[in-house]
Amino acid sequence: MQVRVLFLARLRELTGLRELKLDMDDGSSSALRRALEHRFSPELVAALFSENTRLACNQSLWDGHKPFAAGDEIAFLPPVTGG
Amino acid sequence: MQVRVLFLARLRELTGLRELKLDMDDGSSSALRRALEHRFSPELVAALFSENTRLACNQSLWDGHKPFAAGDEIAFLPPVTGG
Amino acid sequence: MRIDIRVSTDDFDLGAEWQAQRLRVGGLAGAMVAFVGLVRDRHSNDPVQVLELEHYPGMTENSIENIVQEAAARWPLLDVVVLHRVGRMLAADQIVLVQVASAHRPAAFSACEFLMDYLKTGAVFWKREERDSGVHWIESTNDDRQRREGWSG
Amino acid sequence: MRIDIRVSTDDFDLGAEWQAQRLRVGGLAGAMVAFVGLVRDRHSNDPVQVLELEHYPGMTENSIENIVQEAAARWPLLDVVVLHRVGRMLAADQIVLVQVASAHRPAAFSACEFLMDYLKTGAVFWKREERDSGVHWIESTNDDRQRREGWSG
Repeated sequence: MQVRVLFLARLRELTGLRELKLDMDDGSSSALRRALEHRFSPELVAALFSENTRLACNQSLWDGHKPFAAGDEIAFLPPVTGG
Repeated sequence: MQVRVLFLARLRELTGLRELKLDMDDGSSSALRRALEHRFSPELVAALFSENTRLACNQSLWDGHKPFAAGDEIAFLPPVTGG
Repeated sequence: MRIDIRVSTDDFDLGAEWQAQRLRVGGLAGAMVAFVGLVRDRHSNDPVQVLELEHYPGMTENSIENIVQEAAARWPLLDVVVLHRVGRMLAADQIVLVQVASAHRPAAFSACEFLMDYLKTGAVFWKREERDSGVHWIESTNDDRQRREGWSG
Repeated sequence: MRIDIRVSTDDFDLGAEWQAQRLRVGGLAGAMVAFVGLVRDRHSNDPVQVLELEHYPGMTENSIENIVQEAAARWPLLDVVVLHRVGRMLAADQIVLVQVASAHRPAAFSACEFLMDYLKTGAVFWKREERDSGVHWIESTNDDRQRREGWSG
């Protein structure tokens, strides 16, 4: 299955990419991580999955459990601040 | 000694007067009250000296002790609210 | 700190006041807060036709100055504007503007709210409402006084 | 209740927003509060040249909508406007406007402050400052998070 992965703000700078199409074995977060490990260094993947990062799926915060589906828009969000 | 006495807001309506020149025997608040009793009914004087009323002397809140002096501007202030 | 206090029968233009304060504070301010009090068209369910605001010229301005100085002693403020109208007003008219600029948001919010709580209870104004039910002099409410007491201690 | 949320690279005109909200609420509102956040020319003592604000279109607007709905559930509000800029800004530029109208002053103040505390910690934006000392991504501060937690419970 293929998903779109977005990197926002500092994570965009870190990966050098705004967006990426990614093939995953299945809809699990471990499959997402494996797919990213094919593409990026272990340090960069660790940064993407650091405890500060939140994931969004189709523009809602991802709950950490719901399986991803083909065509999903998965976004890596560093800590936010507005105002 | 003569002072100017001002009645503000509801107290102006009550007395029917905005301002009044008043002769006092001395600078005490009891002399002020006596002078007003010559002019107004006991009910009205009681209303002027009710616990809700504050007195100002020369546009500062009167502390309840400082003697009044000739030429002072004494104001009777009903409860305030701004904003 | 710059303080501007005006008591007037004239209406005010918030956009102009805001722009002027913004120019004065330049890049020092991270936060500006404005409060405007307006004449409501009812008091509980009693329709209001006219609000008449009375003051004691001289003493009123001094009472506001004291309130602003107290705020300035509590928070690091850059610029404070207090405009208070007097005279005859109708529903939806503007009564008061408190506008505060500070480097940071918490000071700007707290000072603006503090100023309003003190204006409600400590500034020398009197309000007279002409309502369907008759003419009423307004006093600060218990809630106003409790809010004011919340700032002490 | 009317809610207006806009995220834009364009600057906003507080005077016009205020006037429009005032006309919408008419004689129902006794209180209007506006907060504007501005780009400060320094971060501590480190001069700031540029603030760049980034968002995630769609998700950002939804995150603000959720915050406003939470405020509306807590206080009786008549009208809420949240304008948030994105893109490149310079010192003294306006970043955000939160403008709240309510029948009464406590609700208007509380809701406006609540909205700002939540925007600081929960809205989907990222800030990047170009300073004398280099480029810095900004996170919400401990103080911001504590202020937000102060609203719960």
